Amino acid sequence: MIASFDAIAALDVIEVVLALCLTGSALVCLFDRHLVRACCFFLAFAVSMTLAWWQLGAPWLATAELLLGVMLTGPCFFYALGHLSPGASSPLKHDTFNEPWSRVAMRVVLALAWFVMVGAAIRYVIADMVYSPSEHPLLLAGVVIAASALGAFALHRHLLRRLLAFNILGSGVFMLLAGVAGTSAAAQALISVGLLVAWLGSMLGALLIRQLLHLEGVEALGRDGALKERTT
Amino acid sequence: MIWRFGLFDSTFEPLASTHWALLAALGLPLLLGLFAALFSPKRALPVALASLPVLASGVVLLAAFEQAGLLRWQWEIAGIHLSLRLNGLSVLLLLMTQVIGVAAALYTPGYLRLSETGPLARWLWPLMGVVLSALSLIWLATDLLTLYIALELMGLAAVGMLMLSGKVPAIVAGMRYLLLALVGSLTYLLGVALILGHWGRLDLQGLAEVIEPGPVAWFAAALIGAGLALKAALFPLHAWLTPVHENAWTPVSALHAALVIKASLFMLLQLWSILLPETFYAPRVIAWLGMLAIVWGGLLAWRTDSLKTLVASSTVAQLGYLMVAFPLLLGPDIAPLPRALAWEGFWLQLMGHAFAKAAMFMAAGNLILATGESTLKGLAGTSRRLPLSLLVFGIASITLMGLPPSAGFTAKWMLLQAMIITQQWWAVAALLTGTLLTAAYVFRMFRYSFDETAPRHRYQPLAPGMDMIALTLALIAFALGLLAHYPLELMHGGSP
Amino acid sequence: MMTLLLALALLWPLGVAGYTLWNAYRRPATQRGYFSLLWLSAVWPALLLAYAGEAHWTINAWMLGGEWELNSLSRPWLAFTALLWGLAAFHAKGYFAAEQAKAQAGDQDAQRRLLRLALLWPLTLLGNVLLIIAQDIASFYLGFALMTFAAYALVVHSGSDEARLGAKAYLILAVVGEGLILGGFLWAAGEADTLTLQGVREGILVAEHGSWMAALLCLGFGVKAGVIGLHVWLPLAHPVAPAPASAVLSGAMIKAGLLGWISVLPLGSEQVSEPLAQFGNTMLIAGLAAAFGAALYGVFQRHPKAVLAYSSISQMGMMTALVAMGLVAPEVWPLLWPGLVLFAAHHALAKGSLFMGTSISEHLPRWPLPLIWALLALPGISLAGAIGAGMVSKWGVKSPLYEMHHESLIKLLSWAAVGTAALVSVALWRQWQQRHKGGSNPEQWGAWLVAIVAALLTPLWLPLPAGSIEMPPMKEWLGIVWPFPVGVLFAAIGWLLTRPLKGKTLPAGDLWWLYAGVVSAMLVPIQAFGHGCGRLKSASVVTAQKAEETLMGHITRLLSGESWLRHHTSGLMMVLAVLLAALLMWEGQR
Amino acid sequence: MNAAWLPLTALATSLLVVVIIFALPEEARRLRTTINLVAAVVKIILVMLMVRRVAAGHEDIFSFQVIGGVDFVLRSDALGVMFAGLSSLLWLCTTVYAIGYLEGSANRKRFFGFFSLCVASTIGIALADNLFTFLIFYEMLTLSTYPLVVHNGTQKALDAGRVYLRYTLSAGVVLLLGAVLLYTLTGDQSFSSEEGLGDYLNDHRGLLTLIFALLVGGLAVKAAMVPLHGWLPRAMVAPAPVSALLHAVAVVKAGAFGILRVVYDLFGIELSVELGVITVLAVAASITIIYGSLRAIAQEELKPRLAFSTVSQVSYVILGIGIFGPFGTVGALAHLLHQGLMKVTLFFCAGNYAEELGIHRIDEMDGAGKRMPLTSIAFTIGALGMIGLPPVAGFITKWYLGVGAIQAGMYWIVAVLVASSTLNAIYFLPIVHRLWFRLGPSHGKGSWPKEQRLGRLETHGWLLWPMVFTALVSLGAGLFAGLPFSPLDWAARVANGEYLP
Repeated sequence: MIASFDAIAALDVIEVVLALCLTGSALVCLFDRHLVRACCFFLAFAVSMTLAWWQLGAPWLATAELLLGVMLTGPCFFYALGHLSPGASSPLKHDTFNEPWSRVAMRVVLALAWFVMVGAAIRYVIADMVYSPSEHPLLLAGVVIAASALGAFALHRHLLRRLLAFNILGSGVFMLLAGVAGTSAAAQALISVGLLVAWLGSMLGALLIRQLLHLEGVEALGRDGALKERTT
Repeated sequence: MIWRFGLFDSTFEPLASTHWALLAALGLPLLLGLFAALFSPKRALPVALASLPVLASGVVLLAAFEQAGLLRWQWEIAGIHLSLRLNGLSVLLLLMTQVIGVAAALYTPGYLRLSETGPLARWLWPLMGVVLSALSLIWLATDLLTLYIALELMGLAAVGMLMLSGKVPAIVAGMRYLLLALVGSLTYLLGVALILGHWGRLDLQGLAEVIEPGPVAWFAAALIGAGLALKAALFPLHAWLTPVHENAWTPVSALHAALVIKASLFMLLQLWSILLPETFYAPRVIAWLGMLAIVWGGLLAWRTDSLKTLVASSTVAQLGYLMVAFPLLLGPDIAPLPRALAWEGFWLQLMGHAFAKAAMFMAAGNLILATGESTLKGLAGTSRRLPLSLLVFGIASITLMGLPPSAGFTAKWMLLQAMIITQQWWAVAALLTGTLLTAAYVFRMFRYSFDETAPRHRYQPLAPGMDMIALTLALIAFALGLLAHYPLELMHGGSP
Repeated sequence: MMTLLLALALLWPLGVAGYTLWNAYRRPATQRGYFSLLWLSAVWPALLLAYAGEAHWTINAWMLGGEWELNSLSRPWLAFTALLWGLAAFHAKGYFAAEQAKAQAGDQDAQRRLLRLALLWPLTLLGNVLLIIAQDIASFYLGFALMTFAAYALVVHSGSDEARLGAKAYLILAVVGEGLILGGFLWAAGEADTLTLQGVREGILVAEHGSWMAALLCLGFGVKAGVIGLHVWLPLAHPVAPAPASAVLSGAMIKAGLLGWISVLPLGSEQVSEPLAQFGNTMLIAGLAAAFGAALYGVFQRHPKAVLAYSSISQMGMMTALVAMGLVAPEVWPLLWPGLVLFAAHHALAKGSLFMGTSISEHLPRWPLPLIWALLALPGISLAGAIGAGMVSKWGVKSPLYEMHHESLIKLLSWAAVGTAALVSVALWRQWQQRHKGGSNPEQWGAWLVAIVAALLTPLWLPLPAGSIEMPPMKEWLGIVWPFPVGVLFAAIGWLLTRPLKGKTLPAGDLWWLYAGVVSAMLVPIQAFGHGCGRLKSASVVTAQKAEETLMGHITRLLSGESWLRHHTSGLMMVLAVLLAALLMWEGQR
Repeated sequence: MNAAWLPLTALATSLLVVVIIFALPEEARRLRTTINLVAAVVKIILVMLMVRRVAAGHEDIFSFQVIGGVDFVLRSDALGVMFAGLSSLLWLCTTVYAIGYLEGSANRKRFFGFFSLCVASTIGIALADNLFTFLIFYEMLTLSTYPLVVHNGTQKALDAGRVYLRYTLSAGVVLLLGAVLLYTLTGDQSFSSEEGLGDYLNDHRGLLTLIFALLVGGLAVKAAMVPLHGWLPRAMVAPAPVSALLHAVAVVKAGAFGILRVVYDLFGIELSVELGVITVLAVAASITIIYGSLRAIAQEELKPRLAFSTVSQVSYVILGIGIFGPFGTVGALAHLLHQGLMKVTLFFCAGNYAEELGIHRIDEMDGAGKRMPLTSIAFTIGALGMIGLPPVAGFITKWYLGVGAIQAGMYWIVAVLVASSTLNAIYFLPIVHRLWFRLGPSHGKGSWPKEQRLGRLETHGWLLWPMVFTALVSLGAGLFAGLPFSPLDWAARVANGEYLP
């Protein structure tokens, strides 16, 4: 381990870049109101994840991410947007739901708290992280992604964006898992299951979004956040 | 506390027949579900025939446990340890799952035929199979990975089932449930990640030995707790539950309310008893939330106008009873007697509620199906025309109210006794208030049904047996009250 | 044999009542006779029983344990009671002949009234008989209550407004009386742990609050016996009741109260305590007050039956005083009681015949009027003690009092007899004023005549212990007879003095009107209070409903929080996780 | 020799009937009637068997374990058999009556089903040997009476049902709390255990008092003690057989019986005296007696007046408990039976008037004695009994209560008794007067509110004979109180068991 210090240093750069890529694409994906762009950034995020898995020495996970994340989950979103099925009416473009600022502020606070909590937890698991936080850029990125994704999930009303946020959150959690537990067989198994579930969930979600659009129109997608709910 | 969950070494190896029974219990529901998707059954008889081996497997496992005590299975596949155990509790829960599952399956053909459910109906069978298999797995699994897999399987399948009715409100509610369930399990996974990172293992028995109180355990417990609380619809994270049930098909609601949310609660208790054996405040937080849940759920059910919302909201309140018992199960310095009482009361309440709630959903579904109205006002005069459905509803609600001689009563008795011994007067008050609130909403419903003055329109006749299935479940819940000794004895059995 | 007779005596009236009922349902109204021979025979077995000798029965299965006895006291009592009932029944047959004819002609009202009377008459009689032979509290109370409540029909018979008022007064006081008796019995029997009258007597004697128990019981029985203050029903009920009913009411049933006193008071016992003797004095004074007060008030009555009722009160007052002597001077009692019984028996029949006489004067038979009035006057003269049995009975109570030197009481009693004489003469005078032609039936006057004879000859047939009664010696005659002429004189003087009043009289029932006024005045605030309570209740109901509505509103508003919870579920999940973590850390770090 | 099957069969008879009735179709009128009657007769035979065995000194026990430390126990002891006898006898009468009463009306299956369940619950209450078992049947009774109260399905009936449940379920909760507190303190405490709770007196005086208050408070609601009586007059909207059963046997008596059990068998009378709760009970009962009578006077309708009379009369039982000494106990126990007989008669009569003539208000009863003589005679007997006049059974209990009170030195109770008798007379005698002495429609004055000719006699035979029977029995119970196996005799037997070791 000590012998390959250089390699680590070199890797570090790559990891940092990757971490930045991941964080950046995740944040754009989470907070861009332009839905198509957000989905594109999700693809970018998924690709970065694949690279990150590769970088962490988990080729199996990289494959899974490529297959499930990039090739299967990504298209789900485009399907939901109405870009894949030719007959689909009025593809979604923008998230038009506006949140009151109090809600935003609350979610920011929550996300920060969550960030602190997850960070603290990670710090206790990996005791040396206190001394060299920068040595684990991916882990840090994971914490940031997880916290901001959960915040975004709680914030958004648009179902598609929540779906996106969930996926990003999932990836963040997988990243943290890999970060704290390494790439042991158990961790890999957990992550693979998680990826599979994420894909299934996204697919189901995309189907439902399409169905909702078909039945009720765009407004139905934000109903969850509206304070007045139509009683059925 | 750990031994109560059967996390210790077994004395005997399982026999070959037990292996087969295990396989059948875990796999058959899934297989049969797929099979039924191909040849969707129109009558209850084939379903009954098909479910016989499932029930038989449960009985064989029960017999095996009675003979040999705790049984364990362990496999290692590609470096991953998977382990199962069969103790009294899991046998009981397994049997409960099978009985309720079979009842729901038997109920389904009639329901589908009468309610003209459309092409999606075919999907119900496999999803049901998945849910039942996953549930069985959850009761048996003793490593976090298996639990996670089963949890996710169950969650996704449950979401799918709930949305099959295809109506807009169902989809909106289902979508919310889907997202929340997924996020909940991710939170759970994050907790698991901390555990795996710190102790490097996932099997519960091993973890129970190595885990000691510390920040990691606490953070993991908090994350797991929050995630599973969301999935188990514990107050205040319950709000997704009512709309989901309101719009789902009856057998699906029955399965979901009776079993699915219980699985998350089961896991929560199991994992917390490993992670937080000596914590004082966290169980109390849950208990306080439970008190609120009792009141809140009761009020919701009391003021609602829709029958299914009533039934669903009552689930929230009933979960409150279970939550209130947390400080008696977890925490330092609990004398053995109240702990044993609370433990038994907890599971009896859980089982009683599962049976009763399934029966209640079916009865409510029958009433709605027959009257064609889903509001309480629409029930006017049903006491004359649909006495049996109403009777089932009544018997089930006796369990929910905790009136004797139902399981709910016996469970409440034990919980009260434990609470009084440990001097938790607030919990006592909450439990008693819960009884009154439950009575309030149940009899509000009966008040409408006994109204003879309202004009009455035509009733749709029900398929044969639909009421009888519900009645059977309700009677099981009822009988568990007086015959509680045997199942509770079973839970004692196999202690080291 | 005796037992058979007893059973017959008790069951026969019951059977008669049953037969009457059966008859009423079986026979058409036009042929229905209410006063058949069977009906007349209701009391005959009881009369036979009285002469059959002494006997004692114990019946464990009966209520709280039956103790029945025919002894030296109850035999004569039963004899005169049964005789009077029998005669009154005959009289009734004649008295109601016209009404029965109306009933047979199809008057439904008359049918109803006659049926009621014919049905309840034997029951009243049964109660009276039972209470005489009963020696245990339960039977006695049963007999008393049965007689009291069944007699309501006798009083209310005519159904007129006055009858209803009289019946109302009767019933109200009867209920009050029953309550007092029950209280007294419970108290006394509870202290002494007994079920028999004998036990009660002994209990009262030794109990700490014996005098209070005695007071309760005396007041309770006093309602029947017309003790002053509780007598008000008598002058209201008697004038309106049919003559035979008045006869038994005043002759037999009023004596039940007296018998009650004799049964429960420890009369003649040597160890009478100081308070009990004190109570005896009070009773003595009350008795004398009744004797004089009733006479004074009674002479101003218009209605002959009201006058007779006051006469009864007056007579009962005398008997009260005599009973009280049993407490005040116990040593006199063994000698006194046969005289008292004779006095009661004679009064019963005399008063009975007087009351029957009122019906004769209203339906005068075609006899010479002087004869009739002479006959009418005979029992009255006897009652005043001037002739016949009256004289004997007066001597019967006088001589023991002489022997024990209670001259003052004798004097007072003599003056009371003056009152009696005055009352009787006023009654006769009023009868003369209100006489009517219209023949009487043979049963009517036959029974009346027999009653007069029986009254005059009471000592001859009354089965008293041998030798307990003797004729007054000749030298005492004057002392016994003088009140009668004096009384007649007084009456005449009184009449002369009150002539300027032009027939204005005092209302019958004296104190009743005072009571009624007081009670209705008391009811006003009670009613106001009741109304107030009602208003308070409705106000609180309204308030409660309003509060409930407000509460429901609050709850509904609160429950809209559910959708807030729904929209913030994920946020709440985050909060919960952070909270749990913070809590666990905090606890762990402490 | 323990005949465990006996109490179990007695209970199962009615439960089985419930199941069968619910399984039968609504139209199977004849079969249902037959089953009902056969079961009622069988039950009486079984109870008579129990009476014989208890008289011979056997107490049959049936038990099994429910959970650790809590057993389900049925035991036929003298007190329980007494109550069981009452309820089985009156079940037969009320069933016969109900068959006639509900002739041709709807929902008869439901009615008879819950009716039988109600009676099964009373039998269970009677035979329960510990608080847990008692509680089971007590709550079962609450639930099974609700459908009977709201049977008519009118707005008024439904409201009454709601009020009924509010009271009884809240009481059930209080009772449950008391029971659990007791169990945590003492464990499973059989009603038949000799030692009572005396051992706990020194250390847990306050707690014992609290438990007593909770238990009795919970039971007092069903026993309709002021101020917890509000449900009873409102529950009068139920059909007459229900009122008869509710008021005479099932509900109010269950409450009173429960208090009997708590005081005599659970705490033991000595302990209760020691705790000083007895006097409180007597005072509360006295207040109830007077208040109920006063309210009864103010009622203008027949059934509410009877209901308030019940409020007043049932508290005689409690009063008897409150009097320490064998006489008070005998009075309480005997009144449990006597009041049942008399009140059931009165309600039968009220039902007959309502059915045959449409009479609900008291001022409509003028002259009804001519039109319905047997009913009116029965009513008169019942009313006189309520007043406490001999020879009706009411006198016997009043006597024992009064004597008991004197012997216990509670003189004021006699005043209460006398006042109550007078008040009873004030509200019953006018009715009797109206029946017999007023002119009414049967004398050609006005007309009955809603006259029906239900039968060849004055009304339907099914309605008539049970009433005549209960009237005769309540008369006989007073007249021949000294006979062996009469209510009084049996009550004395129970009281002997209580006071003599």
